[in-house]
Amino acid sequence: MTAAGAGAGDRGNLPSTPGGQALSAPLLGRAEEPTLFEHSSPGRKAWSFRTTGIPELPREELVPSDHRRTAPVPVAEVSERDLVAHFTRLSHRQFSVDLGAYPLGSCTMKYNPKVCDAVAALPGLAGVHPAAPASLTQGWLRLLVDLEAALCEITGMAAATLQPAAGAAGELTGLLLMRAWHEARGDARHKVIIPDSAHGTNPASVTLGGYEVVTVPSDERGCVDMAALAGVLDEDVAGIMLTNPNTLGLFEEDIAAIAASVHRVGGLLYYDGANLNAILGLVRPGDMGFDIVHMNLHKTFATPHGGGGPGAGPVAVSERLVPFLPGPRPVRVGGGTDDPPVYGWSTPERSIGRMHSWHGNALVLARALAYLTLHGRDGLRSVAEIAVLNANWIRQRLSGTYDIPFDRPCMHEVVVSARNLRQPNGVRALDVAKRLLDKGFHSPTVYFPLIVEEALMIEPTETESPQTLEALASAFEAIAYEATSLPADTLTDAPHHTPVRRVDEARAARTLIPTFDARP
Amino acid sequence: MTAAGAGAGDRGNLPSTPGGQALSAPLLGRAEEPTLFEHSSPGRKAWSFRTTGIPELPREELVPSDHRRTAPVPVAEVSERDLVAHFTRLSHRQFSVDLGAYPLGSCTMKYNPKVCDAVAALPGLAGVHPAAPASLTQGWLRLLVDLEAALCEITGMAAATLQPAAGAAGELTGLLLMRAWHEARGDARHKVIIPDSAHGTNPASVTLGGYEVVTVPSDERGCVDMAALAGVLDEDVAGIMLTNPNTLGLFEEDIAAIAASVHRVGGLLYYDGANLNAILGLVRPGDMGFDIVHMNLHKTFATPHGGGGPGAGPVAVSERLVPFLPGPRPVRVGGGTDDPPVYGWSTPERSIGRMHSWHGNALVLARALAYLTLHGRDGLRSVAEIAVLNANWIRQRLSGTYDIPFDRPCMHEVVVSARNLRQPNGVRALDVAKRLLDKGFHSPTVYFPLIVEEALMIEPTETESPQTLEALASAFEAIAYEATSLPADTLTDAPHHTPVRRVDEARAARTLIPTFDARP
Amino acid sequence: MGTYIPHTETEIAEMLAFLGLSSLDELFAAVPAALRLQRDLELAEGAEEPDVLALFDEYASANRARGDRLLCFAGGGSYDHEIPAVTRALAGRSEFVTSYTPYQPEVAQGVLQAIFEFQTLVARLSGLPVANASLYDGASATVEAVNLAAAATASQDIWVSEGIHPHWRQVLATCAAGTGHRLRTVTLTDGVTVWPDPLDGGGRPGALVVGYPNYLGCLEDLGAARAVCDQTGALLIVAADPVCAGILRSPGEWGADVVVGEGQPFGTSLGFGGPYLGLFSCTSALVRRLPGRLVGETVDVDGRRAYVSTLRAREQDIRREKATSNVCTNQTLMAVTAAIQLGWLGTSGLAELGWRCAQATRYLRDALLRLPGVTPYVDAPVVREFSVRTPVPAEVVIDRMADEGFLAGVGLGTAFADADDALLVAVTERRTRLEIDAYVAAFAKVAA
Amino acid sequence: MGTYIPHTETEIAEMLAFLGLSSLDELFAAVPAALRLQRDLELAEGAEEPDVLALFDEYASANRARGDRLLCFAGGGSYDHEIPAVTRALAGRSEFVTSYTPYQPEVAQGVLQAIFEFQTLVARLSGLPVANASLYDGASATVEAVNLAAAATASQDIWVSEGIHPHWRQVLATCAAGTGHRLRTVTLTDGVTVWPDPLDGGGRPGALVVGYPNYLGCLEDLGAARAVCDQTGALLIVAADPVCAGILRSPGEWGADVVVGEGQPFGTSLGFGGPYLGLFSCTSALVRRLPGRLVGETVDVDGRRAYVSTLRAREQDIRREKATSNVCTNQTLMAVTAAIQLGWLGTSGLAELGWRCAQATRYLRDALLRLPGVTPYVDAPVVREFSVRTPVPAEVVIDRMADEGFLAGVGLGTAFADADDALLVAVTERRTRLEIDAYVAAFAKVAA
Ligand SMILES: Cc1ncc(COP(=O)(O)O)c(C=O)c1O
Ligand SMILES: Cc1ncc(COP(=O)(O)O)c(C=O)c1O
Repeated sequence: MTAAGAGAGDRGNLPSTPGGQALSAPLLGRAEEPTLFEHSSPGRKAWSFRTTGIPELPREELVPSDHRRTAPVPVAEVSERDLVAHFTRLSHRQFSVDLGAYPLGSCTMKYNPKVCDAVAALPGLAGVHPAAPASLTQGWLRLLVDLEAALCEITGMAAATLQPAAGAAGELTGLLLMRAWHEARGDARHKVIIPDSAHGTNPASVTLGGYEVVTVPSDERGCVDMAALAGVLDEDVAGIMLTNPNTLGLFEEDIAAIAASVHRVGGLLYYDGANLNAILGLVRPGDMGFDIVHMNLHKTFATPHGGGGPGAGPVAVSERLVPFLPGPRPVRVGGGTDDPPVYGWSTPERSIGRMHSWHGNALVLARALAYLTLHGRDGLRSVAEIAVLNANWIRQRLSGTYDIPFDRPCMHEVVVSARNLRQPNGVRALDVAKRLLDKGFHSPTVYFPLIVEEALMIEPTETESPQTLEALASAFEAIAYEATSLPADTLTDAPHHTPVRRVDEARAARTLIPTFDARP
Repeated sequence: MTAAGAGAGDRGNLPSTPGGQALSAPLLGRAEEPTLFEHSSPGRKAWSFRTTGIPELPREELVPSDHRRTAPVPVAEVSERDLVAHFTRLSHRQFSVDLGAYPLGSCTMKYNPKVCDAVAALPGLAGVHPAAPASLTQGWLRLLVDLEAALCEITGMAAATLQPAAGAAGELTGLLLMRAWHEARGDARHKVIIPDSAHGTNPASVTLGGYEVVTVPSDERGCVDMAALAGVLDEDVAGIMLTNPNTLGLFEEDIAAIAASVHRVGGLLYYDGANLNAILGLVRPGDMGFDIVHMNLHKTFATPHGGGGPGAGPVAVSERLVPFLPGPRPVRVGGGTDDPPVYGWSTPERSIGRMHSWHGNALVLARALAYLTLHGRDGLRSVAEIAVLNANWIRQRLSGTYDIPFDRPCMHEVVVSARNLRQPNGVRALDVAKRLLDKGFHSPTVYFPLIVEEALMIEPTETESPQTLEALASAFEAIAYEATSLPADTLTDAPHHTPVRRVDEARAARTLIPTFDARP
Repeated sequence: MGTYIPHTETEIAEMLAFLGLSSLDELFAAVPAALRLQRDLELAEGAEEPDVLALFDEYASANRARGDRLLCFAGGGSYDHEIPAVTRALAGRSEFVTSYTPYQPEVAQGVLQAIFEFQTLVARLSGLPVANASLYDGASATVEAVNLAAAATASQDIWVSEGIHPHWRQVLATCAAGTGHRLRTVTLTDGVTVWPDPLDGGGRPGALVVGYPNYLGCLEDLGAARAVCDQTGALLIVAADPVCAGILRSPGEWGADVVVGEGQPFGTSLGFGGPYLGLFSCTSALVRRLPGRLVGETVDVDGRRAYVSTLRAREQDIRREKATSNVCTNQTLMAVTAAIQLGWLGTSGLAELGWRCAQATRYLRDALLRLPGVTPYVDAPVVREFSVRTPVPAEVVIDRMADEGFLAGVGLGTAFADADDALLVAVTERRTRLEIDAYVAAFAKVAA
Repeated sequence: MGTYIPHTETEIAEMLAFLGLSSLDELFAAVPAALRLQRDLELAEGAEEPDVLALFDEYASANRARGDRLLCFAGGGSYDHEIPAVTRALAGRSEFVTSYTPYQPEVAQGVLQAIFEFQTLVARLSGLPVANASLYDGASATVEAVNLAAAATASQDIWVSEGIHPHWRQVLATCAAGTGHRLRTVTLTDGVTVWPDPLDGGGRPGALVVGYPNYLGCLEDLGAARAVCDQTGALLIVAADPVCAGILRSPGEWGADVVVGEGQPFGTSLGFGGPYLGLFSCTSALVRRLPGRLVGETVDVDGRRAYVSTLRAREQDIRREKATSNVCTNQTLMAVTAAIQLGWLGTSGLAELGWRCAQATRYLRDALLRLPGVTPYVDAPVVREFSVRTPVPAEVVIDRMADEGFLAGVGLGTAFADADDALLVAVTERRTRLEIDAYVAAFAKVAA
């Protein structure tokens, strides 16, 4: 065979078929991972379907010819083996909470208990078709009703919709509720007030809600400037959107006064619940005077963030807004003291309508209820206390090396500024963030909120241990030292030890390559 | 709080409690991962048990004082969050089939279909207590009987025991069967013949079987030297252990003659099935004249190797050895043409006894049956054909750059020699293996079989694509080039890009640190 | 107290001391006392993990309509497709599950590349060049498409076919209250949309929205819709089923400007309706109006291929009230899942999947229509699913079929007038002939 | 053909051409034609994945004794302990599952470090300084211990308590046929071992093998066994339950030379008996006789901490017929699982686990003994499990209890003479009072 086959110069003729690169990846080193499409080789397959025994009709009889596809959609042709290798290698190029601390401010990247994965995988939950009638889905309905009750107790509100799929969807829902409520009173209003520290989804949602954004500045204490607020409050104000603690991690101490003044002009208060983790069981938005509250279950209630989603953004409201909630809503419809409760669907009288294809991100909701049940009233309060403790510890610890823009204790997160590192090397917050990657941590949120120069927004969450905080703080300190004492490129070229190094974002936007097929 | 608390020099006082280092790990870079014990901090916990409501008795009443432990076993005290981070980071320090090609000769590191994981996780299989009576475990018994039948058909044998937990356990079982058979004939024998190319478990098992090892050399074609064999064959030979294809990846063409001559002196032939992947559906050990056959289900039938186990090593035998098989065996005990079959346990008349605490590595057996069923008669033959095709392609491709000790086509693996790379830099097979790690592949098996100088034993398996082979071959070629053309330390210092670099094995043996507590 | 907080009492005390505090309570000094909750939350005490699992087992057991108990013949936007072990294993990798939006591309190439591959696949399926990184679900994708079209055409008159999923139309209506879009519903004529000629009333149309196939499984004439758009300047928004994409001409080929859809069929479980996956693709001309995240290819400082979120200037965190959308958290994990599942299906599997569904659907439809009293609800050619009228109310059929072990379908009574006796039935590649024959036998019994 | 082979027909043809061959068959030219199988294997054709899953669902359904249907009160070496989601998730990481023996330490630090931690934990549990990387199961660990002892003492006379798991004793006997060890069984006296004084017959004893607790859950007097060893020079081999290690004095403290055990209780499912986990630890004096793999700490060339398989010169691949054992593939994944599970339990959880089992066991034992006709089978103090005599044969009790929803225990009839009416019952931390009370009620009914 040796002689007959190929001369010494013959290299085996592979691959003469296009594609199909299925390299291994070093555990370290920086091999690129080819795309799925580059792993493809014509004729390969991984799929396997049931043997059904269904008699087949000619395809012409199934789909009229003008609708029938003439050539298959080119997907990729890979073996299961290469599919697994590809995505497993991709996973090795991805940081995650399960790998280490992820102090990404405003995002509450806490540990996601694994038992909640088991809950979400239960065939009796995951295998239920959403259009099945209530008689066949009593378990789900009860679960949703129970979750709603718990969320209302936590927020101090009267009822909630579980439909919004994320915080931003919750915001829009809340604004539509606000609009419906005003309109029902025959009171068309046009403006919604937002502090300048607000998250970008707030103004974007206001626009979608058909309102005009009115921005109020923060005062030197990082809170809503009360005078400025008074200046913009009038009868055309439909409401105000606040998060408290706000995005600086500071508690709006004047919240009662704000509530009173907004209510005085007939406006409603919307609570952006992204920061609810700070106050669980200690303060309730309802008790602060809020009328509408969204929660980010993926933040506060630890449903995993999934690389960017899914989340869930239920919206709870005070009594007077209940008739406007989206529908249909899961409710208890029967059963008595002796009989087991019976659940069904009901659409509130003046419902704004549906906000989701079905009933919301149901399996995310189930995870959140599991988390809630695990923690209970005692555990939830500890969550808030320790989250705030961790943030204050980091704040105190970093106060010697970074600028702390507001000289007040923080809540669950702290915004520090890297402006003091600018000299002599021009180091910026982004450089600090990138350098932190080299040291094994995810970066904090950078340049948000917009009102703090060179902002680094650090949210340790309660699931990071004091030892991890110590390591994180030491890393920040080391970077501050490097910023001033080492050659500039230590930071400005960072990261040095990641799967790819600093990525050219400008080029991506300039020469847009949004798909593999768009490659030059 | 700032002022009251700590001076600028105060570093936060953490951790004053011992241990509890829970650093994050960079995605790249080379941070050490602390041990579980170093993550520990007194008082932390992760466990959670059911609330049982069982009334508690004083502990003194449960365990007499002389037996009662006085201090708890120090395990480690970590949060679930750190437990997850620790083992996830460890997993990022581990190469695996799912990450890339693993051409480890003799080990058949093929892709393990994920559907078999689903099979092994079925609560109706995984949740069954092994002592439950046959009436309650009919499914398992049927599964085992079906697997036995399939293995017998594949090997050409009459019956099999599924008890041995790995290949080596199968070997010992086989040798004890051999012994029992001879003894039953009143024929005490003392020697077992093994080729010099045999795997180390073979001689070790022979010793445990109470036999003396007689080694026969290989001839220049890499096969059993027939003359030498003739020289050692006598009436004191209980049998011979062979693997065919042998550990050089070569088919023992004279197997019929060997079988005849061993049988002539009253010996038995034992088949080491580690290489069965090469001949599935094409040649059967039984048809070659073997009396006893073990299979490595973790190799040939793709049950995952688990970082070193578990495996399973069923042993199939010819008719005359059936009465000696280990027991109890799962068998069909009833049911008829109209009634469903009924299964039970039965111990063969002259059984050598039990070889496992229970019934063998049952969930591994289930995986193997799933794999077998997925492939069927057609798929299994393809497995062998493509495994052999891949090995020969690699062999041919590397024949220009590496020494190929035997000028014959190979079967499912090929042993090449790096002796030609020794000049000018003293590069050895080990260096080639280490350098391959840098290039993203697992190394082949090195220095085995012992009879080939600087052996590199490459087994690509059938699940690696031609493109992967191409990349692997190119890597080998590049290394051959580096060996002679680049500074020696490119290879002798390799690997350069792995989580740790070349490990000091001598020191580990010299200054033994077998546990964390033994650290100096 | 939950077991996920690592801090021991000693550690808490030390940390407080460092802060000059003597209790956790003092951390909340900024909160006015009057606002503080003066009691415990009225929730149970924290529970042990196995107890919580047991509780959720109870919830789960109370659902009869679970795939492991009732064979699923329901569709209507949610489908019981094969999810192989390999998809579950890969999509369940904790690096994908427990990371967040890839703000730091250097440590997020895993998710970014997976999304880049997802975008490529969605683009190929739709026949359009650009796709985003996901939206919440089919409904929200449709809303975003309408918002985009209204902005692009500067027109708020949106014509929506009644063949769009009824829930999606409801969500459109809900959101229109904020945006002020005027939605006009075009009713179905024997299962398909016949666009009024001319589109009467209202101003210049901003978009036509049509299903492919539509909610009843019928094949719409996209050519006709395109023609209306060409005449009027409206954008053509097609809500396309991605599984049918394997066998139908792509909406892009038909001339769609925006294609939306529900990506649940690619590896995501029924899950009582969520989390699902909103698919969104559009023409290059519209890319700067794209809602949501978009991943693009670029290089790192060493010239190595890399991926990054791009055209970020459209997004809410930068553009704020002028953003193309308010979307932030999306459905990335489902997008990664879909990329994996499509990789598993591959070119041949996607086509095979489409055809198998079509064959099975036809087989059941023909068999049901042979039963006495069962008649077609509409006559247009169908793929994916079909609707029938039955001698008894659909609600009753579904109830009784449950006792026979089947989830019979989705009643059409709430979505269409005069359709209480109409049932929408879907058959996926997972249903065998034996199962379908058993369904027919049961149907004959309960709908007699 | 299975779907796991990537090669297309074209690729196969090209590869064959490179080899100068025209068919796959020619690859097997070295195989004499007479030996070639002239037919297809008599197996079914390859099957589709979902069909295979359906088939295995059938196997699974035919098992009544599954934990999700019958509440488990059986022990006897296999226990129904909590396996939390976190252990499953981590032990299921594919890097651990799909790698092999860490022959290349530079890319196997994950498994190596996990094993190093496992060894440390096993050593701490046993009270001995060295533990190996795992053996197949409790039985094989016992065999290896006996082999070690015989070699270390140059004596083949092994005294085995009847309180060692009957199956393990059977495996010992099977293997003794090869090694020539002479096994002498010391019967139990009212549940515990009373060593004959002097050990009569045979030569100098090589080892005493005793359980702690033994098969009946009874606490053996290890001090007495140690005394015999001190007198005779035999090694003391203790087969210890690792869960009870949380509450009992360690065998090391009692003076054991070798401790073996079954590690299944730490995160491994019942699995019809396998794969399980053989635990093995010994004194430092015996380390060079250790069977199986051993991981040690060392450094890499840069001085960084690293782990590696060490003392390899004991092993079969190097030492061949003179190796300490023939073990090659072991049960690494179960060892990693045990390290994870022990990490989850932690110091307090391990103790708590032991006490909870002890409390629950006692609670049921007391309740059962209050039933008419139920009496103790032996009287010695028990932990972990207990044995009772019942008015009807144990086999009948088990059968009838299954109809009531319980796996009642393990019959002792096959293991002990005159014990057909004796039942071995184990209660783990997973059983609630309600479940136990229901068990007692059912027992009262069926064993009346
Ligand atoms: C303060 C704040 N508000 C709103 C949101 C929007 O929530 P989501 O991303 O779930 O849509 C976020 C999330 O990033 C946030 O941090
Ligand atoms: C040729 C050969 N024989 C026997 C064995 C032993 O099998 P196991 O490791 O399953 O005990 C091996 C495994 O490495 C082998 O390669």
